[in-house]
Amino acid sequence: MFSNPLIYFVVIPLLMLGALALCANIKQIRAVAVAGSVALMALSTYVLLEYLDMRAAGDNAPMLFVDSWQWFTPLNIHLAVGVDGISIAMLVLSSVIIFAGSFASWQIPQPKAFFLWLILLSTGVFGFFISIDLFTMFMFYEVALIPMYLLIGVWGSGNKNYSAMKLTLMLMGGSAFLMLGLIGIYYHSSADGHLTWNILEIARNGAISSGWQYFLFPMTFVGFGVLGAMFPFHTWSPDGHASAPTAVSMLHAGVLMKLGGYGCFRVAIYLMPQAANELAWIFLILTGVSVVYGAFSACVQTDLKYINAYSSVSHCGLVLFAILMLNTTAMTGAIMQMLSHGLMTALFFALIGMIYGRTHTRDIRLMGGLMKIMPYLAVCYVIAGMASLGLPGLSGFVAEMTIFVGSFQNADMFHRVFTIVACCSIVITAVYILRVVGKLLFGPVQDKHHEELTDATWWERLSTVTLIVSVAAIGCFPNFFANLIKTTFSPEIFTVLGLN
Amino acid sequence: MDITIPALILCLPLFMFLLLGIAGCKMSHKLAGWLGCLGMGTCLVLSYFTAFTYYFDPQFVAENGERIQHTVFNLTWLQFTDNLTINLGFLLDPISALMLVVITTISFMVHLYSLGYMEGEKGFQRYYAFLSLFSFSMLGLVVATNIFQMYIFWELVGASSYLLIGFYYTKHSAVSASKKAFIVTRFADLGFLIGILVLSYYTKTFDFIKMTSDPSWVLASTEGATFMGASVLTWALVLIFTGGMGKSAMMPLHIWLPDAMEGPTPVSALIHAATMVVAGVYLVARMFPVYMMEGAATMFIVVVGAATAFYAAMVACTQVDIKRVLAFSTISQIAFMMVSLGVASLGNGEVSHHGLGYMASMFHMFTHAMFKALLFLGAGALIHAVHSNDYTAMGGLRKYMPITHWTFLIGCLAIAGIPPFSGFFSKDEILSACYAWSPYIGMWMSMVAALTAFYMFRLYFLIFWWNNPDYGHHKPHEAPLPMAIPLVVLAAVSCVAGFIPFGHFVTWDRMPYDIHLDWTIAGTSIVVAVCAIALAWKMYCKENGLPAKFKNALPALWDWCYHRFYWDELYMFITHKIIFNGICRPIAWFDRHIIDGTMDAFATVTNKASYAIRGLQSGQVQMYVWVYLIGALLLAGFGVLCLIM
Amino acid sequence: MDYSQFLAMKQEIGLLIVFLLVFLYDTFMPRSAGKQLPVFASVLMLIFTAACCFCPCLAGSESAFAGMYETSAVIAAIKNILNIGVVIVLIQSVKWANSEEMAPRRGEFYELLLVTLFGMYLMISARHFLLFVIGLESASLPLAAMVALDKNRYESSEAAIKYILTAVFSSAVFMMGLSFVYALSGSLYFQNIYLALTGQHSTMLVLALAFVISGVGFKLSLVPFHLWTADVYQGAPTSVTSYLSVISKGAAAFAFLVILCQAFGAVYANIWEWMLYALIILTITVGNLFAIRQRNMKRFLAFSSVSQAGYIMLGVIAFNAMGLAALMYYILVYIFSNLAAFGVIGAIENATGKVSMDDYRGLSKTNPRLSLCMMLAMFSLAGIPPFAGFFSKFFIFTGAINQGSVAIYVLVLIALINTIISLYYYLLVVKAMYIAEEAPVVETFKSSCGERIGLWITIAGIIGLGIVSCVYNFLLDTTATSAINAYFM
Amino acid sequence: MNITLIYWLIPSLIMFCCGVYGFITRKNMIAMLISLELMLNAVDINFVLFNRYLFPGQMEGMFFTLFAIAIAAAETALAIAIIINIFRSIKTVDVQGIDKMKF
Amino acid sequence: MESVGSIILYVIVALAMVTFSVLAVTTRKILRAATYLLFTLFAAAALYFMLGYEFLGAVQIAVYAGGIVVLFVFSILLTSKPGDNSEKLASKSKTLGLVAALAMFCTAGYAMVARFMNFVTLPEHADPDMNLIGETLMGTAQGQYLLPFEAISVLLLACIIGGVVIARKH
Repeated sequence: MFSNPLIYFVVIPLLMLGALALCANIKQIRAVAVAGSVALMALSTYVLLEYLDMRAAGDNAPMLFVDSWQWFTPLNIHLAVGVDGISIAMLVLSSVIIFAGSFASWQIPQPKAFFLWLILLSTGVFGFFISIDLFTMFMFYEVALIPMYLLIGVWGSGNKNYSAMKLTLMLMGGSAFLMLGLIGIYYHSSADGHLTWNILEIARNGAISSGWQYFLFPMTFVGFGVLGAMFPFHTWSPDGHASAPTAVSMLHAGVLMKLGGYGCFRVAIYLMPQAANELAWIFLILTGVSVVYGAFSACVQTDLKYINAYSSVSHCGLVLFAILMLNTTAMTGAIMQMLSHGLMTALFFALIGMIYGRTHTRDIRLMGGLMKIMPYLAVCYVIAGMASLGLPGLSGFVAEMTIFVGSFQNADMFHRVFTIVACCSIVITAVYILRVVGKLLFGPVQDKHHEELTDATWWERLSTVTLIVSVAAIGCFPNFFANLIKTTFSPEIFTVLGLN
Repeated sequence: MDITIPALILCLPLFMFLLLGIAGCKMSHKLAGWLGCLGMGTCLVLSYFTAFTYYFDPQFVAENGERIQHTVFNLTWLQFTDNLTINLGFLLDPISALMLVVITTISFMVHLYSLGYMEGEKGFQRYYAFLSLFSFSMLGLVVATNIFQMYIFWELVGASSYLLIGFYYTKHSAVSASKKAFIVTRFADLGFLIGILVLSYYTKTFDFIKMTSDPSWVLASTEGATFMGASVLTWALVLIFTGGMGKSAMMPLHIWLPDAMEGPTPVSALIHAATMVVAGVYLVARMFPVYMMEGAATMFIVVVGAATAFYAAMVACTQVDIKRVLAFSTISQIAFMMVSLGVASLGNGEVSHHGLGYMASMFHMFTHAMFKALLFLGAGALIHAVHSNDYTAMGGLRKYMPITHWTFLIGCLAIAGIPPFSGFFSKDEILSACYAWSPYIGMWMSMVAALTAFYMFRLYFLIFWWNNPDYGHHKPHEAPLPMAIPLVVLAAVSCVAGFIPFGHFVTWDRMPYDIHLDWTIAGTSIVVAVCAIALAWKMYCKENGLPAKFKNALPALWDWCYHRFYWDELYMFITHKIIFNGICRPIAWFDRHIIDGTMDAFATVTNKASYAIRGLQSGQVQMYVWVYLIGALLLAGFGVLCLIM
Repeated sequence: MDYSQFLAMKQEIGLLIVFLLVFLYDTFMPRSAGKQLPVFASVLMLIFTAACCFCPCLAGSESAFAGMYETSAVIAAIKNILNIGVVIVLIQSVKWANSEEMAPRRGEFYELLLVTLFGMYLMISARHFLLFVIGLESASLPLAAMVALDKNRYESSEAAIKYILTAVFSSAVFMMGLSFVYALSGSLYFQNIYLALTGQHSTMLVLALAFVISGVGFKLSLVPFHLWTADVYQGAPTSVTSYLSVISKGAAAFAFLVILCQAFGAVYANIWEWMLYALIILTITVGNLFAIRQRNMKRFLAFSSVSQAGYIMLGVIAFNAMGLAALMYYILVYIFSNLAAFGVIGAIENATGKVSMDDYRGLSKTNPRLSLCMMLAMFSLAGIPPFAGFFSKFFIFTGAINQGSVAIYVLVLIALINTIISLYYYLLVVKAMYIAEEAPVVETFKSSCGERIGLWITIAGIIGLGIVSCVYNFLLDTTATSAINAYFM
Repeated sequence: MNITLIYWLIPSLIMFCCGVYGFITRKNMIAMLISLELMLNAVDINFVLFNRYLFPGQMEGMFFTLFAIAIAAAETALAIAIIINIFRSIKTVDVQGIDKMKF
Repeated sequence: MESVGSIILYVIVALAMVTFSVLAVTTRKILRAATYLLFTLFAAAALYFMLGYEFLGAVQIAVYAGGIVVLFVFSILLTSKPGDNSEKLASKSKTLGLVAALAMFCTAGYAMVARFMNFVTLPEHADPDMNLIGETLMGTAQGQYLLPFEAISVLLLACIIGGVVIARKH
């Protein structure tokens, strides 16, 4: 069991939990958090390199590092792990954000409990990404959701009770649909009675009849879509993000929302391609609306976190939108957008947290000219903004372009129109990003008290630099990531779809 | 060609950007400035070397005398599909070589000039970093091997322009101007992007060489696909041109350029006069063989260009801010180039008048870059001296600032089209091309040329002659050396550039071509220009009441021109009233109250229901059994119902 | 007359021996030794449970008294599950039983408890309705006395009177239904009823089923037969409440399944299937709706247990071995989760007398461990992984959907949506303990040894039962080979 | 006229319904218990009737009644004990006063 | 065709059952209610005798009439205060009670009538003798009740313990 490197993605956080429980002071807690997140980062890098090696050596299996251990034997539930390029990309993303998040919460009150929950959350996240068994996947999914309640409730700000409850309940509502969908998939997973939860086997069997696909696809897609902030189930996101503490916002927007998109792809589309093909239009409308709607809503918000949350709605809408385009290019774009959005939103939330920590307000009307006061944070903010509005050389651009080009490969009028609608978001994004940057960072200093504020500390710098470097890395060398992702689109589903 | 030098041309500015951007805050102003200049200077030398090698090395000339398009390198950057790939490459051909020269020259001049102009400014290092970034982006844009690479650098150029316009970030006007510039061009880029998507979907390529070497193939690949009555190719080309309209400030997307003058003046010279704003022209020139195939798109270009040229010229006649006058002049001149490109094609795959318009456009782009940069830098020197942008604060400056005066005059003469200054030659070619295409458009453009001469000399006289206001203690001073040198150099170039046998270097089919001055047209335009200058002299040489009279004679016209035909107000209305208040706010409201309200309503309804049924648990044991019994009976009733069903 | 048949009832006999020992101890030991009775009873019960769990000879499949009594591996398993629950209840109640005012009634508490457990055994094993009724009454009448044990509190008496009145009423209605069943089938043996009812469908049968379901539904507190639950849970001493909420409910649930499939399995389709759909939806929804507004922790858990009963019923409606296994597993997990919650409530009540949710504000600051236990219990009840509740919920849904009809998907969806509501109120407790910023109401205190051991056991169960898969695997293996499968469709 | 089963069943049902009515309406808890006895008695009668009329060859119904009588006795005894218990604490047997716990 | 005597007997017994049940639940005086209950129980016992279940009838009289009613009377005397031995019923609870009773009557009545309307008359069958009853009670075969008999003893024991623990003063 422990010869498989993937299992350590769960083991390390669990060890961290144990170590944290023994910690006595803040120094030890920080040490554990940093050591753990570094270990995770190293592990994900190792897995990435190893994966590339194996692929280069000609291993064409749909997933690598596949392993499966019996768990609930009578139900054929396994602890099954395996990764392809997409999961690895997500693992790397998660480890980077957790690393950055640990530093961003350097001075959090009640650090022990905070980190305990945070690590529990990341256990769920990692477990989700390495699982290829629907049951374990779902289990980790829920493990990742519930700590949010306490993290927001205890360490949050503003209307935190309401937000935490709303977020938890809405996400759990999504997972209610999801659970039904997953169980349904299980019961139709095989034609010959050997029911299985294993994604690969289900995909290989292709036994889910089209009638059931029509039922199960919406269930799973909506289930994951709620976490992916799909319109109209996105409203937990603004409130939730606004109330969450910095690192939680980072992790939630950066990683947790990716669970939604990843799940939509990995479960809904991968297992039920036929329904995906025929029902995609419904969700295309929803996600297409999401993209523009989120962007327009962001234009008039005054709370920094709300702006960012709505921007997330728009960007995550684009992820789902691209997934539904059902071709390799668009899906590659979707995954890249997940990476990109994860990193830059994390960056945004980190910065907002740092700014909020100094000014104690997030209302852009009450701030201004921060560039002069805290140039480092302001510059980072501009960079994040530029990434968000799709400046080439940063991650947003490559992801969006891949999506648009991919989406445009669908030749009918419906897809075209929605692609163009989605394209329009790049303008609206520019509007709200520049609006914030203009009001917040530029112009004269609004509040005289702000003039004494200090610029970033070293841990804040480390946190942001990590993220900026990652954003730039994707933006500058996109083909590496694109290939990593693209090689993993198993041809199986596309043959069913009759697509390239 | 060895890839080292072209690669260096791109990498050096990028490196300088990163160096100055990251480590700049630790450097002194001087070090940063000189580092920037050094980097750009090296780049300049390398570019000159590359351009000269390209133009004069026989290896770049094919046997039939055609200059070949040489791809120095072409690295895969991002692969979309099997066919569609973004490459980052270096395409060397006549126009890119030309642009290498133009960009590095102007950029170096501006680097140098800024040493003086920006001295002591806060954020000096940042300024140089941005300049480097801009240079990098612009160079990347012109050497793009494929349309997506162009789009990438197109965006980068836009971003660096944004950063530079907003350099004085504590000034509200600068911030909003930068925002406006970015958003307007972003909007145009949306068109560009969609155009790229459409075109690439049908042609299955982004590559310029592939598209332009055999444009009939492009036509064939889009055969039959139409949308709303127009062919897909038309749509694609018009949309791509929209991108060009945005960057090149064609009407109605021109509104950002005058505002962009909020940036430091050298920046205006570099970006908003010489290089970035001609990106649109460059784009059309790059795609020229494809545009040639599509009459409707060409027509569109000509109409937009002609309208813009006239409009901008009219507005330029009334502006007070000297940089705005120059900005409108820029718009007008770029429109000249656009028109020229448009008239170079007959729209059916044939060129008009041997493709003279193409050559003329490129020629004008070159000369205009030089003299317009000169004018802007001159204006910068003036502003530096009097600390104001308005000509009302100036007058009689020829005595105080002789170098500026003379160089500015040369610039004015060049733009007005007076021989032997460079503008004369290029503008004359454009007019020839126009007349060859259609006499009407020729006359129209001649009229704009006259207006050009008029407003430039109006400006000239108002600054350097007119009255002699009291400058108080701070007498205007001549520009310092770092500022003076670029002025002189550019003035010199403006004087001689017209004699370059341009047709030998840049033509639409890359075949050498001899320029013949059409003296009927040239003569006419000289006469017209001189008349316009004379009129300007009469009105503005000495302080008098004539301008006021004119203004009072045609108040409506003057108002409309002065207010730039109320385009800004119209945009303000659309963006604020319609988009912001009419779309964004309702959507945000809808989200909070309807969507979120629905979600909250689930909770409220649940709570209400919980409250409503609490009577069931009345605490009365008799009620309990009552409910029990009735429940059991209802259950039985339900069972019977199911049984019957 | 073969009296050796009594030997088939090994567990019942064992339990009676325990009862007898306790009874004798209580009656004949000197008063001063009374203090040791709780420990004595707990240890005795523990030994008995361990013997049952680990002695394979007890798990044989036997039928005695001409099919009136039946035992099998599955039945032994469910009895063991109940035993485990009882052991935990006993351990947790040591402090309460040793309190001053309980001194005169200490022995009776244990005797009554054991008798009710015996009644539950009979309910589970009975394959004849007369025996079942006797079991049912043994399991409910002495409980009324237990509810009334706390004589210092008026609520205790009120709860008892409400309980006994509704219980008797319910048993009257239940027996009315039985008389109909008798009229229709001519026998009270399950197997005869099964045979006689095959193919029957009349109004009388439906009515009979409705009455029978209401009678057992009363014990299970299915809506609308649940109204006594909240008042009784609130009024009864906490130890009794916890016993009532898990053991009594678990036994009733299993017995319900047995009745429905072994006696009425022939009329599953079209008749009680749909009645149960309606009941489940009502139970889950109404239970949840009431639970939202409760401030008294015991009352809150009462409604939570109502809705949990609805989930348990999903295992019945599944009508297959998987459902049965899931039901047993659910009961087991529910026992641990709920007892953890009641353990905390009991500890706090014993120490401070406070039972309101408002008193739990800021508990995490003064009693972090208790809060943690409570939180884990809440999470487990709400079905949050990696705690056992998640697994039990997942498996019960999986088992239900195994039934395969479209209606079951709809039912499960409704149940799932209801889990959101339930999550809401479980989180309210967490919120009170961890998030509320008011000053803590409950002072820091040290809970007693018994309470702590009980909590340790339950927490270990909450964490371990799910992750350690062998429990569920064992249950599913057992049920899959059980004879009861013959009754499933 | 034959006295068929239904001729007995209806009075027995009326007795049961009277029990229900009494249980729901009477305030005095002992009166409620009396009503309960009526219900139980009706059930007993039913069993006996069914046994005698429908299945005369066996005695299951009769024996059920026999045990039911015992159970009824036990129930009543316990219920009365509890009623007396509550009477001691609040000095009334009025059931409508017993609703301290509700909602 | 029944004899006139048995019809008259039926009328008397049935009428007594119905009348006394109604009276038992409607009378205001609680002690009278107990008395009416006693009469009802007697009527039931009469029915048992008529059907030939003499043993059952005897048990009915002994346990119910002799035991339970006496228990009722004692408890009534214990709990009622002089002067308030009559109770008034709220009309609301009357309506509710009526609704429940009528609903029950209609539903169950319909079910029974639908099933037994044209059903058998009393079949001829020998009355069970005491021996048989004894064996049935003590046997373990099909249809014999040793196990319930033992089980109910536990129940009764428990009820005794319960009753004692509740009722006793401390």
